[in-house]
Amino acid sequence: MPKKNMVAMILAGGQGSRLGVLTNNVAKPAVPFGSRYRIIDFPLSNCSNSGIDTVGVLTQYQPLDLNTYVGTGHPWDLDRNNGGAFILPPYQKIEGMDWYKNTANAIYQNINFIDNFMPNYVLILSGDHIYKMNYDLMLKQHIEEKADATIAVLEVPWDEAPRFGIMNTDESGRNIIEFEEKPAEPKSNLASMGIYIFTWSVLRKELLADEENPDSSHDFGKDIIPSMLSQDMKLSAYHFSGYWKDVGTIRSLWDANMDILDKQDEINFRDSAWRIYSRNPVKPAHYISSEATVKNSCMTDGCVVYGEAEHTVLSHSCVIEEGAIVKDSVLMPGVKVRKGAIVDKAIIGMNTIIGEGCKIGGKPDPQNPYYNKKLCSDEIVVLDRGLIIKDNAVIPGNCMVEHRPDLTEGNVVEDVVQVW
Amino acid sequence: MPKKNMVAMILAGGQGSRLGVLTNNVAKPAVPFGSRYRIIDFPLSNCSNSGIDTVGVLTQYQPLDLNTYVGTGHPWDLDRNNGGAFILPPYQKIEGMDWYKNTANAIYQNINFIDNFMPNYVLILSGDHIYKMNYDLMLKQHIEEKADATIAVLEVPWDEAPRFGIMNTDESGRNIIEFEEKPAEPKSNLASMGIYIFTWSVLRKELLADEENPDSSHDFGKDIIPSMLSQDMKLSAYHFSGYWKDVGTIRSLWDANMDILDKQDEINFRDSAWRIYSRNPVKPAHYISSEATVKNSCMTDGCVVYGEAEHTVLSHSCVIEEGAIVKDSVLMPGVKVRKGAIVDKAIIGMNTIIGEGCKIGGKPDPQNPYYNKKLCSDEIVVLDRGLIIKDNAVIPGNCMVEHRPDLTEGNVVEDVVQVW
Amino acid sequence: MYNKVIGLILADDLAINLGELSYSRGIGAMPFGGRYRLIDFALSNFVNTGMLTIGVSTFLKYRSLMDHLGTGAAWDLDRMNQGLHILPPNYGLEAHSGESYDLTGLWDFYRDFSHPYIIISTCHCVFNMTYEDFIETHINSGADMTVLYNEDGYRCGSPITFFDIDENNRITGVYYNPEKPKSNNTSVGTLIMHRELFVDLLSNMMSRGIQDASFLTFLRMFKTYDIRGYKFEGEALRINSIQSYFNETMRVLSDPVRSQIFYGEYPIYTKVKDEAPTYYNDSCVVDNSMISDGCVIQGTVQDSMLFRGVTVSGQSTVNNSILFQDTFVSEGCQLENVIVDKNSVIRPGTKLIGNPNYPIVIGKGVIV
Amino acid sequence: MYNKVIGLILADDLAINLGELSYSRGIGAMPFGGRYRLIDFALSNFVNTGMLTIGVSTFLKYRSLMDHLGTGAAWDLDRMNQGLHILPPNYGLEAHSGESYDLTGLWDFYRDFSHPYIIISTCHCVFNMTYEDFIETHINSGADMTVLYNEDGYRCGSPITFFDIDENNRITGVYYNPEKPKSNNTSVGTLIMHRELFVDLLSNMMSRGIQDASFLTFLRMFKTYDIRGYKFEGEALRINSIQSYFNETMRVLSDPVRSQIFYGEYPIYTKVKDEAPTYYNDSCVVDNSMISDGCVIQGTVQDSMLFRGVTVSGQSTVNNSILFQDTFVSEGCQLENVIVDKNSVIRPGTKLIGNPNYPIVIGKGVIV
Repeated sequence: MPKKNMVAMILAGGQGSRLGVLTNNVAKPAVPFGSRYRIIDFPLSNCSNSGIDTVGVLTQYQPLDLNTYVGTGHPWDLDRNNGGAFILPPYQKIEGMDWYKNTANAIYQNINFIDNFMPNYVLILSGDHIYKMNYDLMLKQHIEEKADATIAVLEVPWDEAPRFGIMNTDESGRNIIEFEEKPAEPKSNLASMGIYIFTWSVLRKELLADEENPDSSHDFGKDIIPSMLSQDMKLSAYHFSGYWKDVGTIRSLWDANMDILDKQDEINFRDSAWRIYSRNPVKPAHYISSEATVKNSCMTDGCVVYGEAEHTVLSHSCVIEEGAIVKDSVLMPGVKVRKGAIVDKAIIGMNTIIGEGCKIGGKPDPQNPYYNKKLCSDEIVVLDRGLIIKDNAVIPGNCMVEHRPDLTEGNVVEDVVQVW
Repeated sequence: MPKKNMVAMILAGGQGSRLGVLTNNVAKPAVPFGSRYRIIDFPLSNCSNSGIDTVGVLTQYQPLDLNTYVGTGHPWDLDRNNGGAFILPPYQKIEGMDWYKNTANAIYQNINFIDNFMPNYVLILSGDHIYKMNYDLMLKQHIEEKADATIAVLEVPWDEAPRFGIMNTDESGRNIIEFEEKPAEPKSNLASMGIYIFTWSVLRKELLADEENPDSSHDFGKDIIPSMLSQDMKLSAYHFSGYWKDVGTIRSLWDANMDILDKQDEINFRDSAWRIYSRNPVKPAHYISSEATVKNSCMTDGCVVYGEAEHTVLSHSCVIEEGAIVKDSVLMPGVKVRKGAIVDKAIIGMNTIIGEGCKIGGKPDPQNPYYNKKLCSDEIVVLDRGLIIKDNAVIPGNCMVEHRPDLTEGNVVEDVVQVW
Repeated sequence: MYNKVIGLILADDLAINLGELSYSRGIGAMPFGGRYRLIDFALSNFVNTGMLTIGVSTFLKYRSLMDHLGTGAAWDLDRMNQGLHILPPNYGLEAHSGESYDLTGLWDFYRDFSHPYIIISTCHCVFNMTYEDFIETHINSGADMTVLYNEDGYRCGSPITFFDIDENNRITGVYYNPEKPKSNNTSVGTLIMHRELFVDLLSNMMSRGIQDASFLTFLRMFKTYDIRGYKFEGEALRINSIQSYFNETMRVLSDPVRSQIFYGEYPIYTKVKDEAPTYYNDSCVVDNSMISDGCVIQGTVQDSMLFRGVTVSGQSTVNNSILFQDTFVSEGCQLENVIVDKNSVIRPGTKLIGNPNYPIVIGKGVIV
Repeated sequence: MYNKVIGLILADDLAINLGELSYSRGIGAMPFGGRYRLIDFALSNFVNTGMLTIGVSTFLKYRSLMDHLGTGAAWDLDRMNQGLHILPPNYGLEAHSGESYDLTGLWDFYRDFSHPYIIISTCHCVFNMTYEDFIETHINSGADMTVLYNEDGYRCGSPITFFDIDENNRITGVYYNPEKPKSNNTSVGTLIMHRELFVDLLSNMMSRGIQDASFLTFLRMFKTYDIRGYKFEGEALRINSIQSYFNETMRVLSDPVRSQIFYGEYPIYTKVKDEAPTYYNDSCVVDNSMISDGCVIQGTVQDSMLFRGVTVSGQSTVNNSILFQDTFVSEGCQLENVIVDKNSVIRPGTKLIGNPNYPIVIGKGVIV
């Protein structure tokens, strides 16, 4: 294998439990997003556009969809003879076997993989952020600053800072002197974006030491970065100022989808200099009938609209039948909304069918068997993939619906269909 | 995903411990074989030639080489849009996580994968056999016989039968009535080749039942087949008569390599109607100098021979320097034999360098620190990959050499080099 | 079918003139239906029948076709032994002008396969079907060739081929652009015969110095060979002039034609390109239109077909029109009965109103 | 280099005549060195320099070249935006004969990229180098063009181009096949210039009705433009006749030429084919030969180059010869100073003895 200057490792993560039923059967990075994409399209496209051609995707949770989706990386131009996209599951070694215990441990278990490319630098990414970033510029700063690690940071509103990992810098704003995880009283509003460049020789040593440390939780933010700070290593802050969103919760996933309608100029999928690539099936151009109304919405191939779509994101092959109204919602691929149904502020999983006359959304009802305050907020309804919802069913806001054969009263699911 | 008539599942297995150092860093199916191939080329090429275009490769031990080697399956024409080659590691599900416990359990954990293709039949293969077989003919018999399972069997010499899983049939020779694992007094000499076709609906039920059975070891031979027999299901024997070799031991791996020199007509790599495909790097044509002698040997691109090769299999990029003699040996890719060294009956791992004047092989010496009677027999020497053997080192027969920093006296390894 | 029937697509046709639209492309590479090229339909019908070895014969401006087809991966035809083969004319041979299919090249390619049958398909008929029953019928009939036809004759413009068919489905007459057609039976541009017969026919033509062969050449052999007709019952769109290109596009917008062509049991494959999703703003109005990915719709679009990346700005109206890839319609325009080739820009306030029987054609990359 | 320098390979050359060997292929598709085609060397030099956008201009019998290059995956050039582009002549244009590089097509292709430099390479010189220093030197010199040369002039046959070079490395004279060359400096068929200059030169030629351009066309501009020479110090094999093809193959068998060409710092890429390993039996004798995969050696092979799948049966001797893919040498043959094109069969007991200065050439698929 030829030497690479920088190798990227995407932490595609374990179960994204805060997305509830949406990650029952798929890893979070494989969740559909923004009409034509999946979440992992963003880091993969960023890598490709930044000239990084060797990308490891670390995954151990429900990897089938993700594996199939990433494949050899062809859609992102990552099917290279020397390098390319690699799916890296945990595996048995001669010394035994181990699941990935945490972010740093996952990289630790793949030291051999990285060593094969003899890189100078390693880029660590998350698989659940929506943003466009040129990692090559970040690397330039890393080299210029002769840093041991460079961490991408974003200015967040001061009142939101306590929700993030905060980087405190010296007066230059470039040198990180302290890291605080979700500080109650933040000293800075520079949030870590979970994007790291490490000089590989430095990180390699840190990972070996961290693995030996019985008190470590083997996390980049909680263990590796503080350890490097304590050794007075040079940690540089790379300031990023574009659109960035963590889509780890139902609310933030809904927000980010709506942003592609409301903040088009910020996300800008039409920038031919920084395209977001994706793998999509061949479907006919979408069709909008004479009776249909489409406002402030986006859709892609294979959709057919006879009803009304307003402020809604439709993925491929969605159908809205006559008289149906879909508002403020996200339809994942293949969703069908039957005649006269009303869908208001919902995220609907792949291939789910909403029966005729259904009423989805609206004022929450804590008595509803599907009511789920823990994961759903702001009246957002979430439906699992592959459900057939009974005609005229009513599902109020803040419900999360999955197939529950135990329910007799209030069960709105007629049947389930196979999805791939 | 479109429906497939038959899906193949290759059990690429756990650690092939009987191959010792040869599988320290790679899964057994990824071990180089026969100059241009890796073991897994045989089941993959058989699938491709039999018209099977959907193949799952189940692996949990050191999968990196294997993953990289199989990739999307392009060399075997298995990079299909609907179907193709899939690497299937164990993974976390919402109910928890589990390593593959045994052959049947590995298939059990991938029931969803198989269901996606809605196959009528499933073909179960091992990743460690050298043979050429048309699975389509086997399927035809399975369908004609209306069998629940069809098992490929091979007539072995009666005195070897106690080493195999033996299928006892009725007088027609086609219906299996009993299975005996390594019987001391075999009633038949029909050995199971570890190749099964199951009607998927039948196997699916059996796997679910087997998983519930706390006494089961979740093995096809030990549990699934006996269970099906006990239920009076129809198990058909498919008689195979070509070349077939299990390469699970050092001795059998050496034998099979020598067979490609001595039994060329039986293995026949030149049959254009049944090609064995492989993934190979681009190297120049090999070169044989004026001083060289090459007898009853085979080699491939990138080799350079100044010395002597007799009854030897050279993989790509091997070098035999002036005055060196290599006999009855298997050189894996990139092996270099320096000036004046003598190599007699050895299997040498990738990129290992034999120093000048070394003497490898010959009469065993049980006092030698590398002497390994458990795995090595018949005076075969095995060297790990990536070793640099000291000049003039002597390594007698039945030794297995790996990097052992603990050895002071008798240590023949000067250094190790990175291999990929 | 994969080892039983081999395919041949005739990607060009000098008889079909699409004016400005065919300046830079042959008929096979002609965009159609928002995101396809005409060849996609012929190719997908083959692939959906399970045929894996397909030759594409070309002679006209085939670079855009080569770019489109690539290795055939989009059709799952990037195979080791089988797969897609582009057969450009062999200009090295002095005998060949490059103005027609290269018979030597075809003969060379097809003689070495072992498939017993060959289906030859042109590109100018758009339909969605699989050929199992067609093949079966041909084999059972014992005929030398079988040709696909339907009864759309009277509604189609020229160039067009009519047949007389007797009660045994045998072709008894072939008429090319007849003034007064005697029947309504017209070819759908697809026929099947023994591969060996095809190779023999080519060899025979070459030996007589004939360098020019078209689909019609084979049909005209009806006196020597037993050629049967097989009636195709579905919708077929015949593209043989700008007017028919326009009419058939309008017809495919509405059901049942739209569903039959695009949403049949099997998909029509084409090369997928990366585009953003199409965005509809608050004030847009869209009626009975097919719209591809990457568009931005701020104005009014009615009864129209929009290809990838088209922008229709505010206060603009697009009616009964076909806009190719990356057309930019500025603000305050009015387009009616217009076909705009790709990369063109319609300047603010432009009014272009054609007649449905004489649509206006705007060339590639033009600024109007 | 990937966004700094774009590549152009001129895959054909009407001036080079390899007789029977070039009957079915242009110079770029000519097999060389056991498993390569000549174009592999030009292409690999580009790829090893890190260039990712490469056009291959062709006009002669390019089907075998297209088959060989495919999507460019073997060279890792199957890229989305960059990658390998085959540029066959645009026969749709009346102006173009198909007998030379299509200037309109080249102009059309190269004007839209943003790479500041272009390297133009022919295919008939075999060498293994990367162009970093060549590019650097060109940029620093401020010259309009820089051309690669070495001092092999006196030992090379024609067609050949000689230069006069002054003390500033500037080209002051260009001579094509001169009777009495005044210097030993000869072109290695590779030059660099600004991409914009290249596009301007093409545009200028086209406007003057010139449809024909070759590598030499640019060198001959040395009076108008500042053209410098860059001396290549390594081994370069010049293939411009059957004799030189034979001689250079013999030369590449031995070190140091073999190591420099095939075992340089970077590999020469080519399309990999599936073959069995080569088998040597008990009685074979092999001396100073390069042998590819899939061969069976039972006889004697000396000072020879064997391509893939060659069989040399027992009691046969092959000396100083080049056997192309799948040559079958039966028992008891004697071959000396022979070039056998692919798929040929040498019948038992055949004796073919050429002269090292006039090797015998056996055509493709012949049974002797």
